[in-house]
Amino acid sequence: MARVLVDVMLKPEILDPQGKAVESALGRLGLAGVTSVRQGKSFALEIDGEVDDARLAQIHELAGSLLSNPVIEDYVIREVTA
Amino acid sequence: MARVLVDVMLKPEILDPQGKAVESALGRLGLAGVTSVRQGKSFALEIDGEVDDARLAQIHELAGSLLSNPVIEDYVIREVTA
Amino acid sequence: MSPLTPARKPDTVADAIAEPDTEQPYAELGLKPDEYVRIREILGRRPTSAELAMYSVMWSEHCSYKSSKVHLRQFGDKKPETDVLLVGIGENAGVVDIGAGWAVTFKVESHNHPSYVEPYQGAATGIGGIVRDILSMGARPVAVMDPLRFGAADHPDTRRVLPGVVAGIGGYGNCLGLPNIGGEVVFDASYQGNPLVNALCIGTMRHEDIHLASAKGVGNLVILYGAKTGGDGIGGVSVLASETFDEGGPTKRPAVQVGDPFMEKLLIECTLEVLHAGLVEGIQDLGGAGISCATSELASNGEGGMHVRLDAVPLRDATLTPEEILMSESQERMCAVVTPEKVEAFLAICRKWDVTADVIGEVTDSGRLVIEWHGEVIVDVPPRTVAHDGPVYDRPLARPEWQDALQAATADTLPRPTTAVELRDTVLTLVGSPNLASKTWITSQYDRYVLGNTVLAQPEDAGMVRVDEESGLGVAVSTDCNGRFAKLDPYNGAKLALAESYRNVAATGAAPLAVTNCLNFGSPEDPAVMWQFSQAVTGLADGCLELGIPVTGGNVSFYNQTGDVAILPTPVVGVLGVIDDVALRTPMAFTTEGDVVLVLGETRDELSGSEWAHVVHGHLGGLPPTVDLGAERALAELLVEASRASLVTAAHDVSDAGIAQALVEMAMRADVGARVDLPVGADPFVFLLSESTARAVVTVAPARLAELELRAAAHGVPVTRIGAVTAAGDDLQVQGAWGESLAWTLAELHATADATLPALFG
Amino acid sequence: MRIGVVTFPGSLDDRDAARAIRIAGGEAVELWHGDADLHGVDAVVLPGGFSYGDYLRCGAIARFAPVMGPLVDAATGGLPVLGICNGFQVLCESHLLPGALVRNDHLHFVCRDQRLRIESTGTAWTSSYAEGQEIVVPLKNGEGGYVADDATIDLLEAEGRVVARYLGVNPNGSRRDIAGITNARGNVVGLMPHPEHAVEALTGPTTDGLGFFTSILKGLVEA
Ligand SMILES: Nc1ncnc2c1ncn2[C@@H]1O[C@H](COP(=O)(O)OP(=O)(O)O)[C@@H](O)[C@H]1O
Ligand SMILES: [Mg+2]
Repeated sequence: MARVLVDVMLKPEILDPQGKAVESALGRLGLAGVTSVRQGKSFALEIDGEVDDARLAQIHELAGSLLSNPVIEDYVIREVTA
Repeated sequence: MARVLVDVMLKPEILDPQGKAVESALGRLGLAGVTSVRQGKSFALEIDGEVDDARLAQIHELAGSLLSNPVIEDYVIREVTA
Repeated sequence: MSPLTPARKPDTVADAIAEPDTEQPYAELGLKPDEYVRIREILGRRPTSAELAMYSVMWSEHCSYKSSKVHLRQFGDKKPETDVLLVGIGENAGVVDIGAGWAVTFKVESHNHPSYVEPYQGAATGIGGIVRDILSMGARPVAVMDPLRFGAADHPDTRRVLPGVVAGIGGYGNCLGLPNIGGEVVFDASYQGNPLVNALCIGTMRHEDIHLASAKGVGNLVILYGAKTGGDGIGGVSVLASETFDEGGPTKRPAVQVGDPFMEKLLIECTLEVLHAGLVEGIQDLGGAGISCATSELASNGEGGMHVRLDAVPLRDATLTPEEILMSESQERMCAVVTPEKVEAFLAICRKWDVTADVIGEVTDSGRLVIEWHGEVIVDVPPRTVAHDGPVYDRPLARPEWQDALQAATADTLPRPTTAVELRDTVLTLVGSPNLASKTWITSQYDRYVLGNTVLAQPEDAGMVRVDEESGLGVAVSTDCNGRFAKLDPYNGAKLALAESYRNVAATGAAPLAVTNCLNFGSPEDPAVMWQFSQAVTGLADGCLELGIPVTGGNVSFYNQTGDVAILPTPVVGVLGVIDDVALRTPMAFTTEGDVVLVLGETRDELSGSEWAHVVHGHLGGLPPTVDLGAERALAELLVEASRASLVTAAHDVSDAGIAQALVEMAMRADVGARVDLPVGADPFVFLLSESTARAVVTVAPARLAELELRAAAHGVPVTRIGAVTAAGDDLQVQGAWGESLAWTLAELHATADATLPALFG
Repeated sequence: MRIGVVTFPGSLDDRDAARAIRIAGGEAVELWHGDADLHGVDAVVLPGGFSYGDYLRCGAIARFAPVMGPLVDAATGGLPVLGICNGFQVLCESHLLPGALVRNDHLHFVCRDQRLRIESTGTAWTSSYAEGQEIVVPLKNGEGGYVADDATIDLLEAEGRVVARYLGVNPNGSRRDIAGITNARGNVVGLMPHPEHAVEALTGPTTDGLGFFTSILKGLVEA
């Protein structure tokens, strides 16, 4: 029983309207000094059995195709816990 | 110049259609043994100056009201780096 | 990143003079050697890297129309006598007078290649771009439409592209608050590596609110407002739309442009407020070629000069080079020319809407567009040479050698159904085929109600919106093109697209008034494609002259091909019609039991290029149906007259899959059946499935039948009584097919028509 | 009778709500999100749209707009408030109504003519309907799935605070087909479908939506 956390973030050069909206809202609500907010997605996968290298390679493959859109997003596999 | 990471997840009892969709897609694409997928949001805040306790309290306040809706979501402040 | 030197120190005009022999990456920027030489001639020196950036995007096919200009001239040369045109070709969009002091502007543009690279954002920013074009005329955008073409419905990549494109159009348009009132969805293998995403927007305004893109008044200030400029889409549209994709997909992948529909909504409200407050001398949207396009077009359309401080442009990414800032296609930006004393009021309104706005320059009469970067001059050019005097190519054209063989291989020899049972199954097969099946899976993702003026929307023949809530004055728009017809005969194919669009508008009761178009073709460097293009433009120009409706604007999209295989030539034609009172519109549904069902127009044995040949036999050959614009005009006049007199209870144009499909759609619309008796002597198959033009099916109350027949006779429109509307829930019956009768239950028609798209994409 | 319609940045159906109020015989008053003043209106409509782009969560940012301060106080004090679609989401985010609205279960935006049953005529906005009356009005949303914990929903049902329910298809996965709810007092109503788009035969599928606006006007006259 393993747990895999994948974070997906817009590439730095890509406009992030959501982050922008949150940024100005935080400002209006009195949080001073916020210079940038980027909003991303996270996926928590529960997987039966253990995640060996083959499995991990497969997950990387899918994180780079299904979970993220390589044209505008980057992903990182933040955590793999047995 | 500090960096704060906030993760927002749907409460476990709330249905997550996006997670469900990803779960079945992963299955179709041949990733075996996935028992559950939950999709969440993450916010990366860049803040001028340092995040002292007062600042952090303020961020907690906003994470629990603006960044997440306590009726359906939980949040964690995953990381604060100077 | 762009191949431009991201040097800290910019390449100034002084440098260009001092170091004349510096190697320049003009080829990487898509400029041909002779084009580079011409730039050097114009300037009398080598261009700076910033100047090179501007010329390269503005002289790209997409922005300069270098391959199409010589042909597009015909739209002007053959313009019919008309007094409805308030603003013609050459501005961001044409403007048409619809009476009572109201004006309408409409235009269709392509976003084909970006939508293949990133379907959601490509399609979304396509909507955003055309909406800004309409806004920049001073109009309030009131509706959008989306003519779409994809590869084979069951191809895996169509499953990637279509849902993304639809979600993008909906995601942007819905958030903007513009009703989607129609469009097209066509599947054909030729679009596999090159889907077509065209977007049309309609805007309305009072005559006095019309604005133009010109920088008038020396000393007036140039204000850039809207989104900050980022590194996204550098050379995006212009470069991407100006090259062919290879088998492997796009060769260049410029950073994709991401749309921010919320910002665009603020931009709309903010822009209309500054315009109505009388604060604006000239206005221009930023689309392809970004600041390069806006500054050079504004300058050359005005006093002829402009001085810009590029470092005053608010940036999202501080590391951008001046070249990148000039080329960036960041979305949701506009440029306005404002007299100095009104600047504060202008900025105040921008603050109210939370829209960033900065003065970036001023209008001069120097005849030069001068751009500074932190005090150093990096651009000093005659603006016309950038905006309007780009290269013009009269490219070689040649009728493809396969054209004769294609036209010789008619559909006449294809086996046809010969029994009632076969005919029944054939019709059902067509009803469920992707091109004819219900598009609800797509259109239910679009808001058609917002703004509260939508009178007709998909699946009606044309979208119709109310313009004046007091008088009920409204407009209807339809877009059409049968690419298979255009392949068989590009000249008549373009006329057929015009005829169908014209007929669809008239069917709703609106009088056709003006035309826009989006000409989607393969590579202009292929003489066969160039021949198709010139034929289509000539056909469309001739057709518009015959019908007496002017072309008001449009867009050309070339390089729509994979490797050296071009798409079907696809001249999408949009026709706009006006109706004095939308309450008199004619919907398409059967409604009233006992109403007489009539066919207007003449049915001939015309099945080459038909939906039947395509779906049942996978066949494309022969000549398309004959075009008779005189008959189209007579039919349209009759349909408009009938709506004015509330004479018909329903009308539906006959096109793909003929009368059979028309009857099926009229029955399914409100779930009311009909009983049809095939005319004696008519071949059942030909009568039901021929695609002869200039036809419509209408229903009329028995009491008014004679009146309709009289008016039809007056217009010389043949009328055939074929049956009567039956009760809600009844079958659609056809009697007299080789002595037998056939019927389809509404349930089975729905089951067949409604299942196809969800099964493929749901 | 003066009924305010709030415009947030990104509000889209505000003009349509105002039109519906006028057709019902009331006077529509424009209220601006940045103006913390209700200008003495007798009732308020929070219209549909994508306030602040509906980025983050629908209604999450609008909830903090200056106008919401006085509005929340007034609503708590009994001022009739109708939140339509995005307005419903704002009311939930402001905790004037329980529960929340989440992404449609099928993950698509959906625009359709929706059959509804009016479950409660005891509110300020539904009094001119008949108990159990079936109506058809447009529905258009991407995040219209109503969710709340069982206890909350049971309470809503028990107290007759479910105002409208979807009939036929459940278009977004709302729990127990809930299309609209009200607060304990019955003055605040949240509704996912759009009655303001069913007030003219020419532009709507029906005129069934008019009842929401005639209800409030009738109520105000009698009050
Ligand atoms: N196929 C066409 N038919 C008529 N006018 C066209 C066509 N293609 C382009 N035009 C006109 O040429 C001008 C420039 O086109 P375009 O670059 O698409 O405008 P914009 O830069 O505003 O998008 C516009 O007035 C447009 O209407
Ligand atoms: Mg333009």
